[in-house]
Amino acid sequence: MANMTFSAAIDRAVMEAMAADECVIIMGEDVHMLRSAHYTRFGQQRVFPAPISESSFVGAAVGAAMSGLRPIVEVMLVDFVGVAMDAVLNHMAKIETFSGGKWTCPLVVRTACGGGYGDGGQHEQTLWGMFASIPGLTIVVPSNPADAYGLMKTAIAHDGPVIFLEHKLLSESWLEFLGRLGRQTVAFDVPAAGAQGDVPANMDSLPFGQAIVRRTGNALTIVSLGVGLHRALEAADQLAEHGVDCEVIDLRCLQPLDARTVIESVSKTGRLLVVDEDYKSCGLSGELAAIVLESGLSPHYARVCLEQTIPYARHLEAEALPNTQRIVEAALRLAAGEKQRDV
Amino acid sequence: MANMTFSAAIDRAVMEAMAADECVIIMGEDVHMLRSAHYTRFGQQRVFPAPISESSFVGAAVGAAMSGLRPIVEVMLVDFVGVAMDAVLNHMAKIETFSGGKWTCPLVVRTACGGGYGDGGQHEQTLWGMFASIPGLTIVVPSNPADAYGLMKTAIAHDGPVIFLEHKLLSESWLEFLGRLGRQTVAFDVPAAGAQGDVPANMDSLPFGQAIVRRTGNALTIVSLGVGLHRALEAADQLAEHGVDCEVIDLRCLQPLDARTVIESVSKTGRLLVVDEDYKSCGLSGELAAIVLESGLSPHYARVCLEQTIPYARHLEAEALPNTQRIVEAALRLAAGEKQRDV
Amino acid sequence: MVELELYKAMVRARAFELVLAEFWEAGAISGEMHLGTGEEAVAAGVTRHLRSGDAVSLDHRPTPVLTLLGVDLQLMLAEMLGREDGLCRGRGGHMHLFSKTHLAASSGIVGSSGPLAAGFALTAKLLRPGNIAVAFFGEGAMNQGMLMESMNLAVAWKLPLLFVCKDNQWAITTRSVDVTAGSLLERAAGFGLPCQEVDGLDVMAVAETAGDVIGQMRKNPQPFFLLARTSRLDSHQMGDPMRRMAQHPVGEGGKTFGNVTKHLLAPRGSGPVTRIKSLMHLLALLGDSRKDVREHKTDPLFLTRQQLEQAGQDTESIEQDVARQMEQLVDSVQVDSPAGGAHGKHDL
Amino acid sequence: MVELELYKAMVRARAFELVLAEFWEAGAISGEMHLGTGEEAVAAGVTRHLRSGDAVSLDHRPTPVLTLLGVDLQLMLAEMLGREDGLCRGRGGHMHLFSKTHLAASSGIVGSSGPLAAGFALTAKLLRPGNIAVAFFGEGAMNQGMLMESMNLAVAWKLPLLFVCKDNQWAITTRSVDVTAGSLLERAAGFGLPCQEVDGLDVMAVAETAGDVIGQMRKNPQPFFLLARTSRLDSHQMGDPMRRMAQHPVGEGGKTFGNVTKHLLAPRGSGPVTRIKSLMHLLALLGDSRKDVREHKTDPLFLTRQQLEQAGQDTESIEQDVARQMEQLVDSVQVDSPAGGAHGKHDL
Ligand SMILES: Cc1ncc(C[n+]2csc(CCOP(=O)(O)OP(=O)(O)O)c2C)c(N)n1
Ligand SMILES: Cc1ncc(C[n+]2csc(CCOP(=O)(O)OP(=O)(O)O)c2C)c(N)n1
Ligand SMILES: [Mg+2]
Ligand SMILES: [Mg+2]
Repeated sequence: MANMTFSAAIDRAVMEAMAADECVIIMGEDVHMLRSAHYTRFGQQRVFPAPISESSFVGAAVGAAMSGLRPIVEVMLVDFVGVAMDAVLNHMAKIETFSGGKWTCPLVVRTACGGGYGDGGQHEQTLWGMFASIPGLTIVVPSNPADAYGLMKTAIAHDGPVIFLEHKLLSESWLEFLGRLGRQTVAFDVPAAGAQGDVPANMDSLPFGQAIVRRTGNALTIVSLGVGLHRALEAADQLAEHGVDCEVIDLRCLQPLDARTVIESVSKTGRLLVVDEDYKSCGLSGELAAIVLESGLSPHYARVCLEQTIPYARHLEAEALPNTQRIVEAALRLAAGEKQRDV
Repeated sequence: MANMTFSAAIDRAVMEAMAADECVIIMGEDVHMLRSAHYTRFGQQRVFPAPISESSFVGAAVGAAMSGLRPIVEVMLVDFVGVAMDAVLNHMAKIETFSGGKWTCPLVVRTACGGGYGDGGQHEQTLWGMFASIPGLTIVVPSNPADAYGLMKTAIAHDGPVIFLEHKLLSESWLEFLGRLGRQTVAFDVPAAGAQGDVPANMDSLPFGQAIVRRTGNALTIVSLGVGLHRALEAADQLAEHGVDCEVIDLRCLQPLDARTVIESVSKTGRLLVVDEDYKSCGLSGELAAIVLESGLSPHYARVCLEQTIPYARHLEAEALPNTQRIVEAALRLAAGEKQRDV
Repeated sequence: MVELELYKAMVRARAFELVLAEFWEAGAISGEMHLGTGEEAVAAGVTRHLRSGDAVSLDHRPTPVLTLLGVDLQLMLAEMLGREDGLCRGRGGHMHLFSKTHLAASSGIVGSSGPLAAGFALTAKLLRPGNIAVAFFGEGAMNQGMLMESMNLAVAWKLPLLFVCKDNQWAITTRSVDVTAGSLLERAAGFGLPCQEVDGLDVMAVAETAGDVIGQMRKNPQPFFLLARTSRLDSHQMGDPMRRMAQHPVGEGGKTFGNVTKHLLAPRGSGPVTRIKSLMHLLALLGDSRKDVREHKTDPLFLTRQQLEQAGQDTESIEQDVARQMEQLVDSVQVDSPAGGAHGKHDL
Repeated sequence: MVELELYKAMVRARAFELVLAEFWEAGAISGEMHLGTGEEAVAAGVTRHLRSGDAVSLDHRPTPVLTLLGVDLQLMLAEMLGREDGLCRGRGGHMHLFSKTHLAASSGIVGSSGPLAAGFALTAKLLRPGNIAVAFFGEGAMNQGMLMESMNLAVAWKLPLLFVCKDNQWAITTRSVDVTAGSLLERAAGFGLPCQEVDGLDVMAVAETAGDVIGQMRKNPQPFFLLARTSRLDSHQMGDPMRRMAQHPVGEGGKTFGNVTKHLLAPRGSGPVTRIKSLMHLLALLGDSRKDVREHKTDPLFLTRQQLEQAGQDTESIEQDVARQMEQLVDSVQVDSPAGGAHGKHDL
């Protein structure tokens, strides 16, 4: 058992995978510094600092993966995947189908996402819903060090493309690099249990597609992931004081999505609240609505999502992102509605 | 009143807008040929054939729009927006917010989408759900010539960015250019009422965000758009024979989305079937589920969507895309469930 | 004897293209069909120097190179017929032919062969020293950012990547020179790429240059840019309007211009000079498009055959031999239903 | 007298950057802060020749140019404080400063100033002949596909677009030369762009070249590529590890290397030569990063002041004058709460 930060847990999973398999390589901008430990240990034959050319080096990662390497390709912020979307949408996601299942593409796109440190709307998006809409991709969004470690291990071992999203508010190194930058004068609402925690010594990989119930309750199911999960847990504590007993589910993966855990919980509580830091429209929050409806449930439903381009001003940003207050209010409204109509 | 093809209706709307306002320009690959009529009439000062450089010419359209022009920028197939996604995601959609509402970006991205002619998974996507997830964009998907004409007029006059999706199976010129190519030996399942139709002489623009009920019924609401709408109408005819009386709604826009029309219908029928040619996960079909649940309804729900990378083989393609048979089967299953549980 | 071998390779590649054309015309192959007719000399000249472990990335005209790499023709044809026993189980189709055995992949996204080959080359460098990767693409793709980026990447990372630009001067209906600034060689050289131009209609010239370059790359991993003039004998794609226009100038030409002339005189618009200029441009393009098809001098097969015949070589037996193979290939395939017809069973 | 005016412009730009640094340090400005210190000569030399109707697109260091274009400093500062009365009502922030009045836009996506300016230039050409557009970007951005594409586009479409590459040799922690192949001038020239290199620390040199070039562009719309060496006086961004390392080599250096040395000897990995090579590379980068900050000779302000003083000009009064203006600016702004504190009211 070791206690470590979220970013250290990911770095460790990568480190171990690189030590175990010389086909695992890292490529991306500034990786000699960002992953200086890996760079020192494995050198320039395994860690490739790239030019600011995402569309070609993400595309190159696809080719590298197809021909025998297992690249971890880093796109600093997920927002920048915009310039490399073709490699994601039209190549890595489709190789396996196009080749009739005969050729796979084992790579990990490691990228930082999320807001809450005042960097503005072009640098704080999450975009996981966009990726999850594309068949052929695995989408991972861990909420704590142990999950991050286990899911990164699985991602590197997986024979298909994985988008691994590292939330900046959980990732000490990214938050330090983009938000705090040595200042003592700024504060961020960092979920402590997500940013630092124990990683069991015997832990290896964690299977994809397994959501986990972080808190049990009977009145209402909150489904979330990443930082939103911690906001939801905080809200659940407050809601308990209001007599609303929440069950809180951490999805961990958007694709494959663990519908069963969600359905089981909602069939018990009759109420579903989705807390999603990604854009509201045509995303994860809707997908969960569809999944429960398809399963024959008809819960009371609400969602707390991002509904606009993230504004720069920190007070506006705090309102735009799903915050505890918005979650509590939405949950109270949901709880006030009559209990589930029928199942 | 004039009877014309879907593509001719769009071309006419563009032609009229260009004649009325010299700020309206066209840019894109091969537009001298694809829009040869516009090119002949307005010349090289208004119609700009572009290199195969989508990320720069779509980005240039943003700059052109911000500085006084009203560009219609053509990306041949929506699949190719992958290489220009940054301009869409991080620029055109965000300028208005970033500038505090002081600067707008009046442009139309005109792009062909959709499958059904055997061109494979990198050329037949629709991706409208992906665009609709991005705040700041208007997303238009017409299903017939009159709507296409009216919505294109509105799009060109609109002061923000509009993604205008032209389904290839409705668009005679694209289908001819990509699918038939002069052959008499291939057949496509073209919805006649969508590919050709009357455009009222006095018609001008058609407001965004107005869905329309194409067929009234009491047993089940089918919501669709584009080619899916026609498949749904065909299915509804068959379903009527089975005694299932369907209401069929044509969304026409994904953003803004006319929730009211959908909710009104579903509150009547208690059953919602979404027919969406876009990917199933985290897309429009889920969004509609969320919208009805949010409104307090709890309908029986199902969806017929694209669930995989589109396979090349025409018989596999036909199964992968929402087809009439799949719609009928899903509707029959829905109809067999008990009537709406409560409202 | 090398020449005859190369010629045979070209004849074989051409023959397969023509088989595809036939099936496509018959409606048994769906979608767009971009033939590689006119590129055979480049395909033959380069692939002759490739060996096991080398990787190639291809664009929307993948078949000549795949044919010459030795990918099973029957598997490819079955793939394009959309059959379960096809190369990619009918999932990929003409623009997405993949053979893992040959480390060969294709894509319909213009320019994407650059980044893909950069990845192939990286693997070669790290895991299979001495192997190389080749990216094939058209001159139109030279304007796609990801391809340019990959040129920089290949030089910066010293990748054994051969960029082969097949310059047929056209991108669909666009004369590439009209939208491409500077010269392609200077553009590539601007990335620090060693470059060479070669006559892509002359298979021996291609083979010689490619041999030299690839030999060097195997010893000392670094990229190279080869610019090869080719031709587009069957227009952009089977059955496209310019191809039809070239075949039936009057009928198709008239049809294409009905729309245009109507608007030549429409009120409101540009002045007459601009309009005439546009019209002349369109007419010139349609005229130009007929050249490649009509003139033997742009056909690499014709040129090579001429050279060989002048040298007293027997080319006829090669042609007959390949023709027979193709007949067998066609005979062995039964098409139950055209692509556009009923979507019934597709068995062998 | 032109020199003094230019110097004043530079002093003003620098002063505003330092005001921002102060507010940022105090926690009143959030997120990343990329100062433009070291770029003032380029900003001053180019903007001096711009006039109403010209448009500029900027990267993540937008403030010097905006300051010199005459954008209200108070509005900009208020914007960065996230206030409703800011330039963009607090929605944009430091990397997304927009002034429609000045036709000036910025973006945090590296390379995106190229396409945007191409659009600006197209409008200028069509609607405002004689006007031009300018794209500012760093040498790191030269590897971004969309920027390269826009160079081709600008030449092909004959756009009045001045590309200004501010070559400070760094992209975050990367020496750009390590990942950039060929020479930047040759790369630009490869697109058929007329090019010129200029000492970007010498404001008169920049102003002269820019004046000539822009004058020509107004008469005859076509693009131009200006390569200007600049420096990065405050590292990549305020407070980044390399900046801290430069300021406190021992403390920060030690911290940075704790992690690294631990893995220098870890079992399984590369051989010792490779490891030492990596370590040396990192050490060299950290060492290099201190140069710009410490050496006056890389500071355009210092250099210009020296030149002027040698010519007997009075630079002091300019400095004092600007300093007073900045004090007033700072005084006029009340910061109720730092960006990281309570999200309370933000009134003037
Ligand atoms: C990114 C992208 N943009 C546009 C297209 C449409 N397209 C297909 S082929 C082609 C022309 C390619 O020209 P070139 O690279 O010269 O190859 P050629 O067809 O001449 O062999 C275009 C524009 C595409 N497939 N991908
Ligand atoms: C597309 C994209 N990739 C990566 C980044 C992260 N990033 C921000 S600034 C920067 C370095 C830019 O270098 P350069 O263009 O030389 O400008 P400089 O910072 O040196 O002024 C990088 C990589 C980004 N903002 N956008
Ligand atoms: Mg070409
Ligand atoms: Mg730089």
